[in-house]
Amino acid sequence: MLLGQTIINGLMIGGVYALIAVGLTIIFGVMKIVNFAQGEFLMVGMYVTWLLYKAIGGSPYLLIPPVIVIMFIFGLLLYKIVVKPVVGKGDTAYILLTVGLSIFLQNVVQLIWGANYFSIETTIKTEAIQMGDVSIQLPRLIAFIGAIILVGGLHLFLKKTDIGKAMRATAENSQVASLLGINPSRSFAIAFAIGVVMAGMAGVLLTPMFYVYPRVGQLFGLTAFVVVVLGGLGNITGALFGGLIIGLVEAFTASYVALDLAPVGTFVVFLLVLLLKPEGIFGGGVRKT
Amino acid sequence: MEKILDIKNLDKSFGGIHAVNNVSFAVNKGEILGLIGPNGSGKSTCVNLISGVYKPDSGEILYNEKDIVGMTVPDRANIGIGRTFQSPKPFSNLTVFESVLTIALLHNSMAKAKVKANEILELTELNNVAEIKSGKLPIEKRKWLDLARILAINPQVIMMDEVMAGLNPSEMEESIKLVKKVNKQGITVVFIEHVMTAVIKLCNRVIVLNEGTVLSQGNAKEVMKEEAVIKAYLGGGYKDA
Amino acid sequence: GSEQTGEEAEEVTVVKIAFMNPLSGNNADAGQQDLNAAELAVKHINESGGIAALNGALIELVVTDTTSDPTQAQSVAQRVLSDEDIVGIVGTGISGLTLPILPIAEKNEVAMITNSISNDITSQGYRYVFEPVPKGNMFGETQVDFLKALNEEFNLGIKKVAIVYENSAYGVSTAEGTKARAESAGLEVVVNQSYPQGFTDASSLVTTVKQSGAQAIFPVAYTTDAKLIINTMKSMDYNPLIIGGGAGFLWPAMGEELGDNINGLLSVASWNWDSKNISSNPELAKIPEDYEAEFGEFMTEHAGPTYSFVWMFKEAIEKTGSTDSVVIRDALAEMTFENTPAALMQPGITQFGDDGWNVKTHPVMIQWQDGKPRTIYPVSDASSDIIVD
Amino acid sequence: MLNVSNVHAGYGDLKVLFDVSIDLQDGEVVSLVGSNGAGKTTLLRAISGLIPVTSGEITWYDKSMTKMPAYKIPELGIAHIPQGRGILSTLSIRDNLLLGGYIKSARAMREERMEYVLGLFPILRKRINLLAGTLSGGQQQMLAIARALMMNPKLLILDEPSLGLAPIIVDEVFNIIKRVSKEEGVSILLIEQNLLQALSASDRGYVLETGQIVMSGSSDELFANKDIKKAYLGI
Amino acid sequence: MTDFKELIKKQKYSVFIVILFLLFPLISPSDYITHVMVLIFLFAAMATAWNVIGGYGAQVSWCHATFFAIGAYTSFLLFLRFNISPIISIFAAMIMSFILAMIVGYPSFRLRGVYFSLATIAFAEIVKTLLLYFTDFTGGANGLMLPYKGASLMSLQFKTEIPYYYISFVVLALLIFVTWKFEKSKLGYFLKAIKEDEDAAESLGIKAYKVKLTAFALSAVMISIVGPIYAFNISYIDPIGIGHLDLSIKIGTIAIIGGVATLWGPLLGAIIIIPLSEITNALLGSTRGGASTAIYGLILILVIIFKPEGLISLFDKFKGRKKDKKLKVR
Ligand SMILES: Nc1ncnc2c1ncn2[C@@H]1O[C@H](COP(=O)(O)OP(=O)(O)OP(=O)(O)O)[C@@H](O)[C@H]1O
Ligand SMILES: Nc1ncnc2c1ncn2[C@@H]1O[C@H](COP(=O)(O)OP(=O)(O)OP(=O)(O)O)[C@@H](O)[C@H]1O
Ligand SMILES: [Mg+2]
Ligand SMILES: [Mg+2]
Repeated sequence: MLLGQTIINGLMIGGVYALIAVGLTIIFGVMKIVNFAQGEFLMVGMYVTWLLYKAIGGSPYLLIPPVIVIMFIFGLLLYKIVVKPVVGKGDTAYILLTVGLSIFLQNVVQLIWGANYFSIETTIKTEAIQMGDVSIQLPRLIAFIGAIILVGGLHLFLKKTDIGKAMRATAENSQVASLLGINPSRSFAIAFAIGVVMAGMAGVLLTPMFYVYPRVGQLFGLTAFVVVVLGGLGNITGALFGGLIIGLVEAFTASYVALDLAPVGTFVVFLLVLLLKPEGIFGGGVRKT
Repeated sequence: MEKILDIKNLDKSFGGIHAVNNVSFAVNKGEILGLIGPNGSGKSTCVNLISGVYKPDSGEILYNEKDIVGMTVPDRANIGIGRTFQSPKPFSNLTVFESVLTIALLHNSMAKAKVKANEILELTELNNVAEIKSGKLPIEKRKWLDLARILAINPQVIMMDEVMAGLNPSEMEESIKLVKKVNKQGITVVFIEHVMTAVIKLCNRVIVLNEGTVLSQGNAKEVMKEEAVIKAYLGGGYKDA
Repeated sequence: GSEQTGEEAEEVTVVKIAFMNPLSGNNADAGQQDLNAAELAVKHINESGGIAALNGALIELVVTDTTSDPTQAQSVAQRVLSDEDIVGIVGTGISGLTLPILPIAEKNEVAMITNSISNDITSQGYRYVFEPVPKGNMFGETQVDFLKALNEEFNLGIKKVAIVYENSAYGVSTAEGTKARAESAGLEVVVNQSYPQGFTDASSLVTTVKQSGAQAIFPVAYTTDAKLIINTMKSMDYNPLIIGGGAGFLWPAMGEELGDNINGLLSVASWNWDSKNISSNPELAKIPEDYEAEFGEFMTEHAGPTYSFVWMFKEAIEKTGSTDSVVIRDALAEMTFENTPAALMQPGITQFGDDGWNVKTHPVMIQWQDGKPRTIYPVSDASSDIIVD
Repeated sequence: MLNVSNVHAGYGDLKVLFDVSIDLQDGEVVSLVGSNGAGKTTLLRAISGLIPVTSGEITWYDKSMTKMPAYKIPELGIAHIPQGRGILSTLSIRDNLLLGGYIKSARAMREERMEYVLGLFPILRKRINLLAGTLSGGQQQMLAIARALMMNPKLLILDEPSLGLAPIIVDEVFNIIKRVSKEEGVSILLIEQNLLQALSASDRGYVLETGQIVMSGSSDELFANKDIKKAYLGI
Repeated sequence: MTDFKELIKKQKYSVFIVILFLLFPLISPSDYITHVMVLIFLFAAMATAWNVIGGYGAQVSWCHATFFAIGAYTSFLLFLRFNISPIISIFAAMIMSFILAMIVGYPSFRLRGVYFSLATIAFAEIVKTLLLYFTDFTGGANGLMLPYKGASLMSLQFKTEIPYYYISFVVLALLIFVTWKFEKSKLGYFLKAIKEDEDAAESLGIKAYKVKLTAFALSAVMISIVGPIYAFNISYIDPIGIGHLDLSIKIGTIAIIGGVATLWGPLLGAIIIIPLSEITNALLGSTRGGASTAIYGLILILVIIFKPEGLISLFDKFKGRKKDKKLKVR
């Protein structure tokens, strides 16, 4: 039972990690921004979910469409107002910007709604599917499936659609992209907004599991980085597998080594991957000179 | 004749692409050897293998009779193997002088390195732009700066990857003079180039690569008359070169 | 008013008490509750005529945000205490922030009354700190004693217990007490496990505990972690007796989270709004009522003590008629608070020992009933009976 | 079709172009020669909107395009192959080509165009699903040209297309340039160091020196000019 | 001639400023202000150390708080357990940091750019978790407390902030001096070349790996000196407070805001950031929680939008303008 339950535990939380990492990885992939504010985008997504839930009610999962719209607009606005002026000013500029943004969002939210913990009263949060000895928590299962759908959809979007390809082109060389008739600023804006929307989706799927409060994003920020590197920076499907692997590593460290050391397990695996396969487990290579 | 580099049965594939396929050739001390061949024939890959950027799948690279396959890129540079890149790589925010000085510092004290850097700038005629940021240099000066930096490592051999590309004929003359000047100092040169006029003016001997193998080698003018070389590389336009 | 020396250069019209608690960062939620309570206390005092001994001087609360960063907390303390008029400090509720402030309070000779429960606070030899709340290790003792009482009264036959606690100052000291007491009480501690604060998945933890066959679990957790643990236990269909270790299990948010399901949940508490000393005294019982009316939630274990701290300063000033912080400190050390708003701590009497700790107090056990925590143990403090289903 | 008049441009504080005027008619092949750093690339970048024009006017069929952002210019029918090729090495060769036909006007006939350009460069067909970054320098140049042709442009701007190409390929590239201009009536603006080849492929030429046009005329005229021979052919 | 005069003039300024700094505690209105100055010096010193690898090498490290914490813990533990003076244990701290820097740097410098940054985050988290886990040794989450045992230089404890002021001033001066030396050293030149183009540098014989590792170790050792001073000043340490990513980010932020890869940038950054957080806290801390920190975040964003190259560049402009003016006068 322990083994089975551990695997399930790992996969389920892994799906959650993938959800958060995928937004991070697309923003990095296209804009080369290491986004320290991704956790806060998640937090905003959870507040949006919570506010809508208070206003409308029903099942939180039905709020996905309005949350997508709101988060997309929020992403576009953020891009226009704060990110765009910094584009092309270097890595350190992005670092400061996103760090500043993360501090700002966290505290503005606190200023408005206080440091309180909110939650939504859905019965689903304690429901589970029982398979013999092993139980699967329903919200986590939904988040897991949601992660797979979102990652798959995003992957297809980038690989198959023209906008997706245009975004990848911009990612590599925005000047060249513009010579092909691609508006780089639009690609960036869309990539950024998609990254924010992904965080928003994660927000919907996580709201049944976690309290909504200003620092909730911090719970995931670091793990998301690890997942992204593991999957290969900018690699969408990699983020999914990276998430699952980290989930499993954490669950196994927790069950078989020591619960306290679960983060150590994660980060040790991370360092090992960096050492042995720095382009990420799923990364490919491009010639050097 | 003494061989400075002796390449034996070198092999390198990338995925399904066999970029260098059982290539063997030697570079003699003091010569200017031309390495030519169609695009994608493996010239840059050879340079990368010799300078250590890539590890060969198999084969030997002897430098002064010593196998250097296991050595790192900087170690190879430190024993005298220099190379330029197909597109120049300046230290953009350092001045021309600082760029050369930095490399000279590898082998000299600060005081000596300064003297040496100035000597090299003199030689490469960069002394009038010494205080300009390298990133601000025009293309051909960047190529010269690349060369200047290499001279600071006390090279025995320099592999030049398309240093003439993008130069107009008169600029090319200048560069050819410079390469000759460098060679006169006793430095062996491996010269990769598509501009045949430069190859003919500079090289005593050429090696022609094609699809990762050695197609032909020998005296530059003679090789260029070979049917196979014309067919694979030169095309009709150069029959009369 | 006692010694009115007409020569006093100027009459005191305001008395400044510094409020130091985290209003931003990790611990902002607790800090906000503290602030609500302190402001309410000031309001109550000022509305009822201020400090009589100083001719009705009013209390001014100098509110500061220590943030959740110890460095910042220290420099905030330095800044605030460079104002010579500060007569005392209320705060903080977080040991990690209180500890760096202590030396500053000591240097400036201003007394601090804190509701952090760490054992370290009064063991450093500082003279200017007072800790009216029970100490961390006492919580475990109360929990175990309570379990023993339950076992006897309802014949539960609980032998195997699990202790799980967050790896924080608070969690560690509480769990230490629980473990020691449980072992000496002949219980078998089958799991004694800490977990990283702010974890995202309680599944592994609950799996371990479930496997151990523990019949009762003592979880020490803050809000988010508590939510995870409770929900995960429910969904894994594991329903042992839960005796919470305070904090997250007492948060109003927990009540909202679980809705009706919260009722029946047990926890230890450093203070509760309806302990007998309060509920049996109409004057005092009004305080939690006012608080609830004003802030929309019941008075929490952070808020209650903080409210009384302001009153302790008030009474010390009344007694001495002085605004000298050293004099006030000495008064606090000697006074006994009883039957006043300064004595909200159970069992209704507060008195500091040599180290500054309140020798009279002890934790209580609560049970959530009708969406609020009610005091059920020890019997002398209980205002409600335990409900078993 | 294209008219550049009195243009000044540069990079930040660095002024590169001074009062440059050139024009180009439908179907013409015009080359731009000049020594390194003369500003040829800069002029092309100004036309394509990659750098702002500080003063002067650029028009396309008499409509101003001076202030147009770079990404709108391909819609006009101008394809620019930048110096250094600008292939997208992390995308497959197929995706590079498809993006060549990204603009609205080209999207409908992407499939046909693809067949056409793959016919011109068979090596690309062989590697169509590989990442463009795995191509050698010369192969990348071919990809760049093929990609520009995907746009079905009216004007093709080429910045040193023979750079780093094997002689046989250079011949091929020039043949293709000629073919494209003949078969499709595409106008071509060409920078080339190899004066001989450049002028033999073009109708007219401009000589740019330190940011100014110093000479212009038909290819034959320029070719006959002694100064030019001396400067660019070393004769 | 004019050059010489200008030089003297410049020197005059810096001599004046140094004297001002030395006399400051005497005119300081309160211990609090002095304490803020101490914080400025300490954070400037940390940012200066960070700048060596993060600025000159553009290898952005997010584990500098960890080396700082190593310094703090080493000195604390040696003092609490064995009564060894921090003045001596500072050297132990430096050695510890050096060893750890090697352990982190060894794997992570095989990677370039952002990978290194992320590896440092992982390392920082591991150390933080271990500090929390080995409770018996480190005090775990409870942290370690230093009881005040009377003023003494050997135990770095004083009744007022003034001695700390001078100590931290000296530490800052020392680290700036080391950086200045480093800028002009072979190591400095090599690192700058690597920052510009690592492939080129390697092909010319610069052992990028070794150079980065050395600079990283130097930077780690530099910051570990600050740890003990800070810890003894604040007399309380815990893993979350000083080993957290937030602190590393703050250190990096200070250097970036001031201006990376410049000698004075980190000091300027600290002069701005530290009082800024104090002022926003003082003005807005008493209002509803969050306001002061939100403003602080907002200011970071604004600075980066309007001055991404760091505020030190303001001085460049100032200098430039002065020159221009002179030219016009002539
Ligand atoms: N890192 C790499 N990954 C994949 N393929 C590569 C890589 N490097 C080189 N190749 C392939 O190896 C072959 C040889 O390339 P190389 O760069 O050596 O050619 P070259 O002779 O220098 O050509 P050019 O004259 O065009 O520069 C080419 O087919 C190229 O696509
Ligand atoms: N991105 C840039 N930033 C700053 N200066 C630049 C930039 N690009 C080019 N320059 C400068 O502008 C001037 C003209 O450069 P340009 O590239 O237009 O010359 P060119 O005639 O195309 O030369 P080449 O034959 O070398 O390609 C040169 O002095 C060059 O150093
Ligand atoms: Mg090549
Ligand atoms: Mg050019």
